[in-house]
Amino acid sequence: MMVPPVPAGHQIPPEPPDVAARQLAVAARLLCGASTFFFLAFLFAYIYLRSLNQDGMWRPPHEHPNQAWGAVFIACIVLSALTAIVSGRRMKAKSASWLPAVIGALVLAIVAVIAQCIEYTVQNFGPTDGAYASVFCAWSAFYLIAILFTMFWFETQIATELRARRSPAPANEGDVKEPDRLIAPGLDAAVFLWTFMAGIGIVTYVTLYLA
Amino acid sequence: MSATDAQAPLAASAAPDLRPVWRKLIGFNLLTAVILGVGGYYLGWFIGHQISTSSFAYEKATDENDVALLLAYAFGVIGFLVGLGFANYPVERLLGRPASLREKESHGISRYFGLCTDHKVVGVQYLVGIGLFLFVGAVNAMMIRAELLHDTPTIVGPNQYLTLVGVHGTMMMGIMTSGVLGPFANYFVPLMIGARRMAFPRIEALTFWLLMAAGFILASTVFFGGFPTGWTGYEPLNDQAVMGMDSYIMFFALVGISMVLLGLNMMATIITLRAPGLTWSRLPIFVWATFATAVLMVLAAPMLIATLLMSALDRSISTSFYVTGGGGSSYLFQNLFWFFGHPEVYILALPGFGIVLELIPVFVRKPLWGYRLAISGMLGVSLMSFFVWQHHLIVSGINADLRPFYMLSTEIISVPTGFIFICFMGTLWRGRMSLTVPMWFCLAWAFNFLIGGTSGVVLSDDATDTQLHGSFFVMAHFHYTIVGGLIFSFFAAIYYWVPKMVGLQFNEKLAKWHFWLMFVSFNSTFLPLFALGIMGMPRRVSQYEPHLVGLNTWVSISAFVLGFSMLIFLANVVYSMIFARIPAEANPWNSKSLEWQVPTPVPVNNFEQIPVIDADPYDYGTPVALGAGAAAPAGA
Amino acid sequence: MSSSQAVGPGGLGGEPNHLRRFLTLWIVSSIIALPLVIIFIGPLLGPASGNSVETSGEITDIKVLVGVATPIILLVMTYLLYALMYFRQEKGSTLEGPAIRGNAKVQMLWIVITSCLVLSVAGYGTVVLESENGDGSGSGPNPLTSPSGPKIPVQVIAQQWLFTYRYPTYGGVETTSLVLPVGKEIEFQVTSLDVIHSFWAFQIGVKADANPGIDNIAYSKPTREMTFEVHCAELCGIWHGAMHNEARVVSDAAFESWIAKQQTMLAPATKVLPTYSKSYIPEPSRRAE
Amino acid sequence: MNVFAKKVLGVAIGVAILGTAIGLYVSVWATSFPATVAATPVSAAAGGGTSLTLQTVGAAGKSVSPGHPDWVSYLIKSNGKWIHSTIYQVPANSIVHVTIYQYDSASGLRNPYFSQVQGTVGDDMTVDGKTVDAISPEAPAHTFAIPELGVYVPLEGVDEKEEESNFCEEAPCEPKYNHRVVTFSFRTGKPGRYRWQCFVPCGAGTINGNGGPMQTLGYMDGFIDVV
Repeated sequence: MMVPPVPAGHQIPPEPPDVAARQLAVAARLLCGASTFFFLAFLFAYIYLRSLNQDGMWRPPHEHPNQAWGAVFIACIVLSALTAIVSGRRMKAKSASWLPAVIGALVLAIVAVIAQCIEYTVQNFGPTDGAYASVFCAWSAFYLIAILFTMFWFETQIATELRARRSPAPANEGDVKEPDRLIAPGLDAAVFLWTFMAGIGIVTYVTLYLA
Repeated sequence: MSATDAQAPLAASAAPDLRPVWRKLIGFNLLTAVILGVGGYYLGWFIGHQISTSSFAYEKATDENDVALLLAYAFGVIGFLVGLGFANYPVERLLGRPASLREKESHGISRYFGLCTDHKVVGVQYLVGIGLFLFVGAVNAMMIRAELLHDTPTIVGPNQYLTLVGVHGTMMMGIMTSGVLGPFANYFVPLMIGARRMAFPRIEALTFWLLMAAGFILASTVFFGGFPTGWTGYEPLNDQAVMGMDSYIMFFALVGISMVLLGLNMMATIITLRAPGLTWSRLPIFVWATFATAVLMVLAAPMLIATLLMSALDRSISTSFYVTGGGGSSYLFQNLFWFFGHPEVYILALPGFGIVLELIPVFVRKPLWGYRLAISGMLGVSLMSFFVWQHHLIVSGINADLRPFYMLSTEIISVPTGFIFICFMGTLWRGRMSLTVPMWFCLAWAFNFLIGGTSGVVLSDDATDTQLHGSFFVMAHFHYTIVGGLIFSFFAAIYYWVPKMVGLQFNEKLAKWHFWLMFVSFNSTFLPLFALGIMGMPRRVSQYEPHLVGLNTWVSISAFVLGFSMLIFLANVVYSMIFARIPAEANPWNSKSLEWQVPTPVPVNNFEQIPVIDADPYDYGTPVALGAGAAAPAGA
Repeated sequence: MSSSQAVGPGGLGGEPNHLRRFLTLWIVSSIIALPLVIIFIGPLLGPASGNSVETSGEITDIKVLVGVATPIILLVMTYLLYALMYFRQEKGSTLEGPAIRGNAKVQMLWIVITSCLVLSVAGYGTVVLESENGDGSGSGPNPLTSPSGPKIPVQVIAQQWLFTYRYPTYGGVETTSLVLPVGKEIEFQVTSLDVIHSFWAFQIGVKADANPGIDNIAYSKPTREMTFEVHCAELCGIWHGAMHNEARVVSDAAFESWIAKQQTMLAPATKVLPTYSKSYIPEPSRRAE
Repeated sequence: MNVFAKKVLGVAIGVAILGTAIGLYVSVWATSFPATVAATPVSAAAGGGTSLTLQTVGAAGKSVSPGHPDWVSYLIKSNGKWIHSTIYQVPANSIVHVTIYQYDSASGLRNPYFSQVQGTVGDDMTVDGKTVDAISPEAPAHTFAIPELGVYVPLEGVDEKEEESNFCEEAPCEPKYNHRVVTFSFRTGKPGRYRWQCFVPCGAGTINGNGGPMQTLGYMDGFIDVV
């Protein structure tokens, strides 16, 4: 049996409406898996080098990260994740108030990044001062990059909404028309990813600052 | 990430481009990409020098500026991707433009040289690109064997020899991770599951161009003194090495990113885009193999990226993850690397299983024997492969008490692998085997992988491995599994599927010559290596005991014949695809799998209507064809 | 398309009983091949088994494994041959095969047999490994088991690109050539001054990685006098291939006189050596100034 | 020009490009060694055999090694001029007299074992005329070692305090600079290619001082070709 070719200009029947949403959901979950294993490498390095403490070079006694800025960092992360979840709920409830919530989440996350960067400048050690210093700087730095990536996803949702409110999207063929249909899947997936990343953030904080 | 309602026709409706040539060259295309890539490279180089000359004292003494080179590579890759137009969509989304699946698609040949979101174009791009880098790897192998004709460094210098070994190993291990998923899964998985596209077409294109950038970065290592560590990049030697080492790190990191994205895209596609009626229990076995591989890619590759980033930091800004004097540990690298490294070898092996089991039912005119067993075998392998990594460290002195556990898990992983064999044999049972070229390659796969697998069981036993670890025996073992397992099935796939991809037939006589020459010379190359290992020849040496010269000479000559057989294949490609150009039928093998039911060349949108699947693709022995049920409007 | 004969249940339709024929073929070939392999291939699998207790263990082990592997390899090989001979499409015809989708009994049998095989092999390997005290492999700073009785410690110091050997019980003298007394239990303490190396004394069945700052212990008991080459088995830089030296196993008397000679000859060097310890991290331990 | 000719031309060009690429790769990069320098014969009156005259410098300099001006290096004197090579050819079963002008400052040994002279004729050497059989493990700037021939000779570094005053910054160094002269002889055995190397961690800026010049032919590693 042959599947006949598509005649030029033939109107292709639409995909099932939920496909895109499910793809984003799957992608978000797979990204969680990948980032888990990425940071697992640093967690392993931390635990292994700490247990080994090669000729006492694991962590010279004077090395302490700045607890105050660390607290700011993790607080912003957790708050941001919570507001993100709220925004996701609002979106599901078709309430327009999801937008301020997600903007709040974005701002809080950026503040967290800034706080950590300030912490780098005030901490009393640099990346070359032994194993702990190396793990601390590398792990937290890559975590900041992960935050920025996730925030990019949030930003696209916000920007799309704002633009859609200013002027309805030009109806190109193949574009998504209604803003909520356009945003909901993306926001849902982004919220899931960010909640998970915040979880990793808590592990990061506990390991690097408290343990 | 992109979301859409409708499937706009990609290239089909685009009118032929009538602009003058110079005008076509302006815009986001390969030329711009190369220019921006080179520009980015020198920008990074400049910035690196500004930073490091002030901060890092040691770089004056070594004349080796790792910071600059790493930045140069990073900026170069970014410039390259921007030039290809990968930045446009993210920026548009950043500005709130609506999501869309469509990229500016051009007509004809030019779309093969740029960012194209048609999974069939990407498949062909992958096939050519990977072929190119396989060729580079093979040339290195030839030079290695040429040097090993002598028992002292004679033809190539000791550093160059190590670099040859490293580039060969790294190129093969890195590029071939996508060797099957790149060309064949990208092209045929959507066709097999009755989809019109991959889940994330831009990411699909991105994986390919990342891989290309990576390949050229690795090749560029020769300009920076090469690297001495082989494909494993063990610390602290890694940290000692000259700038060429950064090429290795950058290459493998980029390949890692490409792997994660490729696997993510594959899984998302297989999970969300299956045609109505195509239940998990009707999925073609090749799709299952792709899925199992994708799982490994998404979970294992991030570990590699992190590991190499730590290496890069050690080398550039003097952190001490792996430097003993600074509180680091060389064991750490071995653990992290092999936690990726062992799944990696199954990333290479699993697609081979899938291809072979997918092909033989067609050629024996029988259903796949033990479909569920085969699936559990593949998933079993990919799960188990996370629990065996320390068998690479058995004489390293770490966790000696855990060795029995890793011995056990390593032995056990051969059970799910055995499933594949029983399915292979069961499918042949009382079949009607027609010995086409792809079928010959499948049979050769069984022969080779059997030897590779059993030698693996021998290696997994620690008492034996005490002698064989790090010897030529190990090398023979993994060449039997990877060349004999992956490359042979890769060629089976080429002879089986390429007629569908390009719509042209291969010359059968040349193909048969290629097969027999390759099969014989492959075995006469690698069987003696088992003996060499048992006689005590360590890996990666260009200087060995004189009494081994004879056997090495034999191996080298066979290796050259093996290389010649590859030239026959290239000749076949040139002859069939450029000169003869005999059109291939839509379904030359009379297969019942869905990808063969669409016309050749495959229409841009694959299916006019998404077919409704009412059987698995293996009901041979009965005249019922797949998808014969009335095609329902998609989405119903 | 398909013929009634082809799709019929197994063994019918005038086809011979493939199963019986194939099994006989396999069993007969295994019975012939197995002893040949053990007798002729077996001895070639590694160094002469009389060299040391460890090599003997390894040789028996690898013989057992090859013995187990032979029938399995033959099973698939003979099957492939058989299939090539009898399960063929006649020229020009396009017959369909029988639509057999699997056989629960066969699958279960295969799973059970392979599982039992690998489990027993793993069990056997574990027994060999632990009963032979690691069987010559590097077993870390404090091995699970160690041979009873007196041991002669020999510290193997790997550096780029040379092994030096230190005899702590003989005034900590360090030499570039490895000489061992025959019939004595040797405790190799393998460590490295820079990158990872691997101490491979092939003929006496010892391999142990040399890691910076780590003491990696391997035991061996040479059982006959001989001369052999020691190699580095872990890629360690430009002279990895050249990193090998001669080693000798000699009689007790010869060993004692040799070591005495070394002590006098190398007195100046021994005088300035660091005091013997499990591992050394000499300067520069990180980047050289 | 018909289609077939075009195809042939295209293929030919492709093959040509690939061929040249591989050719350059093999000839320019892979098979490049430093020049092999034969030892100078010594008259029977002066003891017979052959002689090698080497110098070790703290920085090879732009003129000698443009790629790595700051790397330490060996140089060899061949009919009057200094050559940047470490592949030396000596006759088999003969005696080789080595004279090394050592211009570099001390780094000290990682393994003090190599502070004793071994494998030379009389198991000793002369430093600035004095005969010694061992030096302090902190003293060496480099060693000249041929492990396969059992030859290990530590080369004492120049004094730090004199260093400021008149230290040879760039090869080739003239005797007017502060240096030490080390002489010794060793016997060659059967023909073959034997590697020689330095055991002092003189690869400044690299881990354990064993990178860079310590792992590059032409600087601190080489071959003794016994023919």
